Amino acid sequence: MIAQNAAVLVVVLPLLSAPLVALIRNPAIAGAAALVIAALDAVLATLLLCQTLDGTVISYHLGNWAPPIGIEYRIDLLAAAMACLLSYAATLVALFLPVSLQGAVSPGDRPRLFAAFLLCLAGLVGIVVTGDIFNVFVFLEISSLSTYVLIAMGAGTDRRALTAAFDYLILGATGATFFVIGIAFLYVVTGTLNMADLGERMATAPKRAILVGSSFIFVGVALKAAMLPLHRWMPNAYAYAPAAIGTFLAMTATKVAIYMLIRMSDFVFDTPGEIGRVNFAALLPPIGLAMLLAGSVIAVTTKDLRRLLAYSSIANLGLMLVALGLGGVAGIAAALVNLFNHAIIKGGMFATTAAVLHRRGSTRMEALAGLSKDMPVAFGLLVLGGLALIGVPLTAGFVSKLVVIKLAFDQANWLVVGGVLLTSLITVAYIWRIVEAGMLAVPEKPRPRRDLHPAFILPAGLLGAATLGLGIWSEPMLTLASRIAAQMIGTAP
Amino acid sequence: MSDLVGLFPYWAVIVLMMTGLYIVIAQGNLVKKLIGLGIFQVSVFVLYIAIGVVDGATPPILSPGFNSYSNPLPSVLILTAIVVGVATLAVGLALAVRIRESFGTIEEEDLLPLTMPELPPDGEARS
Amino acid sequence: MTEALALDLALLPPGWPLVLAGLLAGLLPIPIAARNVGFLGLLASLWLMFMAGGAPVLEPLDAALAIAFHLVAGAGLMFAAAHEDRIAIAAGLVATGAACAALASRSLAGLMIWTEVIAIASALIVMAGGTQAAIRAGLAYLLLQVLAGVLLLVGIALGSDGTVTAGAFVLLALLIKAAAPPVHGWLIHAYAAASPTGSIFLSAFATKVAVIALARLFPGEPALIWLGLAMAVLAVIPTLFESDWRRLLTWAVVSQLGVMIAGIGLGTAEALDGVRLLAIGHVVYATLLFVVAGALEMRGGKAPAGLRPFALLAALTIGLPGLAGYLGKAVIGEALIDAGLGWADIVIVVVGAVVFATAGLRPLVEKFGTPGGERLSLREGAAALLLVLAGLALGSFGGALSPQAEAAFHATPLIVQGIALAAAALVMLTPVRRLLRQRPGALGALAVPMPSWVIGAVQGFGRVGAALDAIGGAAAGLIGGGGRLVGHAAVGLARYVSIGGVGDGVLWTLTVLTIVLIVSFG
Amino acid sequence: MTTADLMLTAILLPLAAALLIALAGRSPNLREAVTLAAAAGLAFTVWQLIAGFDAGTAPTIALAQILPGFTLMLRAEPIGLVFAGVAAGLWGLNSLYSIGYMRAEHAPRQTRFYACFALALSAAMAIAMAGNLATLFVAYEALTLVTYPLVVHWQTEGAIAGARRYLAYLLATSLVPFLGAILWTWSAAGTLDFTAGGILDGKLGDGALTVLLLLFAYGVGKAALMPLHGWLPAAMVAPTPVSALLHAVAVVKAGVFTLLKIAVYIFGIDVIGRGVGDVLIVIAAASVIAASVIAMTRDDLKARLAYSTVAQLAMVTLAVAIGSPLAIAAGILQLVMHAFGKITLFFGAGAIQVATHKKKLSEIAGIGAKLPLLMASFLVGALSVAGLPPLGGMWPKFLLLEAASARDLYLLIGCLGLSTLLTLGYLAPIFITAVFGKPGAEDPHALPHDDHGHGSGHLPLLALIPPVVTALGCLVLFVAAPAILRFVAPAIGLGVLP
Repeated sequence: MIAQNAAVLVVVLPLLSAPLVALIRNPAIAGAAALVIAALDAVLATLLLCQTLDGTVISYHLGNWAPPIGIEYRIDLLAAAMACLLSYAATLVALFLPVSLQGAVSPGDRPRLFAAFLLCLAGLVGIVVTGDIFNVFVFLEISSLSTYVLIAMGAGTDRRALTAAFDYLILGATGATFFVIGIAFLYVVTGTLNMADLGERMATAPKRAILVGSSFIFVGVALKAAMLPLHRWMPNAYAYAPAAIGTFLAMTATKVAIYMLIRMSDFVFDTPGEIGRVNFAALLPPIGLAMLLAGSVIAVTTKDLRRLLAYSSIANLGLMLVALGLGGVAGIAAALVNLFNHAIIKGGMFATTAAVLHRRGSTRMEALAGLSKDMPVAFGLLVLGGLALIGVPLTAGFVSKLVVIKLAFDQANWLVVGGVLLTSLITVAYIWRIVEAGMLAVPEKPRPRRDLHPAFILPAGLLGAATLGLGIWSEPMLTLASRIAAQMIGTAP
Repeated sequence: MSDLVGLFPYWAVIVLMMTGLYIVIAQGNLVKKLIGLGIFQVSVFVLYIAIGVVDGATPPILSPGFNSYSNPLPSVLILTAIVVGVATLAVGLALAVRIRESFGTIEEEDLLPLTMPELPPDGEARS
Repeated sequence: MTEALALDLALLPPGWPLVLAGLLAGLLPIPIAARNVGFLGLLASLWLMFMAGGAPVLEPLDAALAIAFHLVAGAGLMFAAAHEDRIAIAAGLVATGAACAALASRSLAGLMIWTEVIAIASALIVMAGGTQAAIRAGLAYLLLQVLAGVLLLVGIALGSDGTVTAGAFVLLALLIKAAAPPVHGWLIHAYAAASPTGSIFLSAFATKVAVIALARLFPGEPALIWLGLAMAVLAVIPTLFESDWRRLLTWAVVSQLGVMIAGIGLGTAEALDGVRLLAIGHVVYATLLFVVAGALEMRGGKAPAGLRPFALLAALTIGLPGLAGYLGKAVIGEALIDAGLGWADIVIVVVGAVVFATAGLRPLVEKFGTPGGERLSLREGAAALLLVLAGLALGSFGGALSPQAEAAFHATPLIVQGIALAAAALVMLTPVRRLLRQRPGALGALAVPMPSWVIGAVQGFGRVGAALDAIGGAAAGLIGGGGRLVGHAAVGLARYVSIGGVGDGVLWTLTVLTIVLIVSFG
Repeated sequence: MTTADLMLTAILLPLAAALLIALAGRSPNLREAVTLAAAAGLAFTVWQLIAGFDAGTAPTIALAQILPGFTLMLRAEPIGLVFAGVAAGLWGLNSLYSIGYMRAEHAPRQTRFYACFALALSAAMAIAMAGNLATLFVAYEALTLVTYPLVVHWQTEGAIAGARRYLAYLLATSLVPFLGAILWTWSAAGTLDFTAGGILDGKLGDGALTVLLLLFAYGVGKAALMPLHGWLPAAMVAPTPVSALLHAVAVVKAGVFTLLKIAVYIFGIDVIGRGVGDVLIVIAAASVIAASVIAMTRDDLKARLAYSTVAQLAMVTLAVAIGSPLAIAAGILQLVMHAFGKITLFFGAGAIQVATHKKKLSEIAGIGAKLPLLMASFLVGALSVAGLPPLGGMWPKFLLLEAASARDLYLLIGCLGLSTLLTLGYLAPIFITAVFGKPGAEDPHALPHDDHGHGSGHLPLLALIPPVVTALGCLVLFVAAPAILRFVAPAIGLGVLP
């Protein structure tokens, strides 16, 4: 029974359990409950992945209303993979969330934080799972609202979390509203909200309305994906949120937006030059390269490690958009490889940063002095993640960079080749700031050797191992991505 | 002229949307920004309702003797959108209160220098 | 070439015990042991070369020259007294061994390798002089010799695919090594700057190997006759005015080399044998003169009692028939006459006489005025005696070495030589010699190229390097500055887009919307 | 042990040693013993590989597949084995020297030093035995990263700045031009495997091939071709044993070795020979002369040796660019000879610094008298680097001359001759000032009575033996050069030499 209803349970479980967790008085129990629920969710997601691995698409009709009237949960390989990513990330973060909150959030507020955390997870998984475009908007709002609350909870260590949350709220709400306007236009000319159905009807629908609708949707999603001019909210959100939440956001928030771009790419934005669709090939590579450059350049000048990682995430998002812009099965596959690899690499680095913050109370560059002596494992993981971001061979980063450049070479797109290679130099610059701050700077007073808190070891270690493992044996990741891409393009409705 | 009258709701949407966005962009006070945001979201509600209207049809409540009803779906969607709008407003106002407590002001010009990224972190640390 | 070289290396060259001895002598800190090791090396090398049976590696004349090298090395070892001569002894032994190996090598490549070893060892001997001038002369010597080595290398490389220019390169290289003008200056400065012991070693093999190589490779080049004669005459003039005995002797060495080159230029069998005989003779009497001059110089010009007879014998060995110097020159003279170049023979005889007068007689008369130097040590006496006996042996038994030698004992050459020697004696032993005013370093300007030129040329490149470095630095600064500028601009732009009020964010959203619409509509 | 096992042990042995060294951090003697044992083991393994090598049965070991077509693969071939032999052979000596040097200088963090050294050797072995350009690139990057802690060893302000430049140059050149060139080759030729005769012939036009060759020449930053040579002088901030590693044992050797392999197995020698390499000939020749000339202006001994290395490496690039089997043979020999010659010079410079704490040419007048054996080996090293006959260094220069004359490049012959003189111009003064110079000409208190008071002219034996051994190596190599030629000839199209 569980197996058939896994599609809806994966959303309902965290959604319903969130209020219950909020009611628990004792923060420790609430933390444990959050971990259990996240873990269960991960199991459900894995179940879904197994069912869809062989290409079958699960279609779950909410309330037995048949599509296109009723809301349909369509789970293909992409949805299942994303659900796994989200729930695994949540589980890993839940492992060290309680420990990481000590000294940052007052015990009384913690149960509510765990509830918001579960709500956010439910919203994100909902976006990934649903097949109805308005339903995407609803889940988008659920996850966004809970994210604003989570970020605001960072006020314990840095009061700027409040303004960061407020800015994100204004921009997020505007973006969501743009998204809804877009849906309105599409609904008016096609009469349906089911994404699969929408794809078929758009071919025959009047072009201009479709184009305006697509543009509105693109801007809405672009804001959520922190595309260049609209990325203003992201660095503050990642840097001032509680460290564990920052880790969760880094692994999931913008990734879901990229998922939305991919999901709607076959009906809202399509092959270049076709009237009525947003011209991906013309838009995304330039924006992507600009993000690569801007993100890397500012990362070199930031004073705080978490802001540095945030801007580095902008750069990596740019790489995904470039891949998406190159288009075709290979383009989407490359984007997906980048998406999953970057989630793992950046997740590992943020988790390690959380551990450092837990021990040292600050993640400013000066505070990292002497890290290689008293927290060698943490320093090692940071360096490993850094090397992956640079794209040094035998790390996952190398694979993701290589896939994009090879694709650009095959399409003889020299702008992308040159851009990606040159910006990886700037990456070297800001990664080596971390190494020099950690290894070479001399601390005022030598600290006793107290490495990562045990709670952090499993998540950070696991992600670090994945960074290395996927770098050496990248075959599973590549086949998954190419199979998803083939399913996307091949069976587009 | 007649279609101008017919398009009246859409003009209203555009006017509301622009005023809402203008308030968000131009106003420095955080609460006023939230109000602007509310107006912007209301414009979307009007847009959806306007789409659903069928000339000469009765509101979509089943009642004998009427056979043409205007489209119920946009109205239903907007119910959800209204709930979302209210929730966003609530969270926004709560944040505004907390910012007022922490920073002592909710004017953006005063807040900007206090929240520059270069400043060292100083939180309301609670054990 | 690699095959010939491989063959050469297959069997150990004759001089290897000497080279080994030299290396050991150089590295052992105690001077006494260095000399004994040297003697051991000498004996072993001689025994190996002649007594160990097996086909003699060298033909008779070359063997004689090898023996002469060994004698000189022996004299050098005996003469060397003080501790700081250790480098000179070691390098001298290595150079002597290398010279014998060079004589034995069949391939041009083998010759090149061993001449380079001689060059390096000789440079070390010169620098062992210790004075700043010695170092500069040594470095200039090394640079010129290496230049010659490189030209030789190029010649061999070109030669391997048979182009005609290969021969020119090889000839040029050997002429540089044989101190032919206009590149003879290095020899003057090097021998003058070296320590007395060093000069003994240097006088033997440095140029002789080059001359023998020329004789083997380029017999009968007409241009060499003129070059040789010019070199002989040009080099003998400064000897008239030079007062410092050692510099005078170096000029004499260069003029005798000229005679040999002239002989090679003639190219007939008689001339070539004459060249080899003169080479052997010159090795002996030049070294004898350097020993006597060295002994005098060691005592600050105050002549010890026992030195004057050796000085007399040294002077006689230069030209007296029956002693070392006369035989080779006479044979070359006869060869020239047979080839119809009678006047050239006269030139050679006159040059010989002038050398006899200036290098032998005049110092004998003028330099031994102030007695009182501490007694001639047994070792110095033995060294001089060894060389005198060698000269005597060569003079009398020279005929056995080559059939051509008996030409020297015909009536005409003997008479002509007698008259020339008498005239020279007449000039030098009477006050007429005072007409030729002497001063140290006379006509020094002729000793071109000066060490400062050679080193200056190489250091000139250093200045080019400094300029290049400056340009490189400036370019790097420029690029760096430009890079920083672009960096700051990029950061400024990126911060402008990223930091600011939320209103700007919404404004940006609208701008993006318009851009997307335009691009999609376009 | 089959060839495959030998190859794997060659790579894994130093790796295991690094681990053991890290663990044995507490007791220095045990740690040093591990290094020396590993060095001996590696030398023995590589020797067995060379002795037992037979082109026909050379196995290929597939390790991992990063991307379809971009796989990690090992394959032994003559040029690789020569490089492996040099690196393995000199590691032992370098370790001996390091022990002497680091203890005399009371250096901190020696465990990290020896561990990174071992890792560097493992990376060098992997480069030597790479079966395709992908594996070579991976090992090449590993070598860069592993040598960074060595260069930044003293962790002073100067060391950090120098190491930063070192890393910036090497990562910048390898991440942009080198990776770009590899991917371009992969995309054009479809494969990255090293195959005799090259894989690019006919795949790209001659113009594109010339650009690709330049991309490779500048991409392989470790070959230090001017003007991207800045990292070599900057790396002089490292302790001398590291400079010896950089210059002679592994790093720059890996650079020029990569160029040789690319020339022989990716482009194909005759493809370069038909004019693709001409631009590179001009650049390399100019680089030889310019680097030698700048070397003369440097007062600091190690900086002077650094520029000398830039010049000598440019000769290998020259050999690659001439593109004839003879030239490639010259390149391989230069790789070997320069390793032995230059490591002797660095050992000498380091020993002078240990004994007299002097680094500048102007300061070392007259110290030679107390260190005769060291000075003799320094002289031998200098003459070998200059390429004078009694020493191994003569062979590569001579073969280069022969290759140049075969292609009638007379200007090049002039350059090579001039470079020999220039090399003497900047190396001879060091020997002459040290041995014949008058001490006390500048600083009144003559021979260095340095402040630590542990005596002047005192040189630990461990720091004296290696230079002497490598100097003898130069002499032996003079005779052994034809043997190396015979070993490498079949692989580079020279047929079987007698």
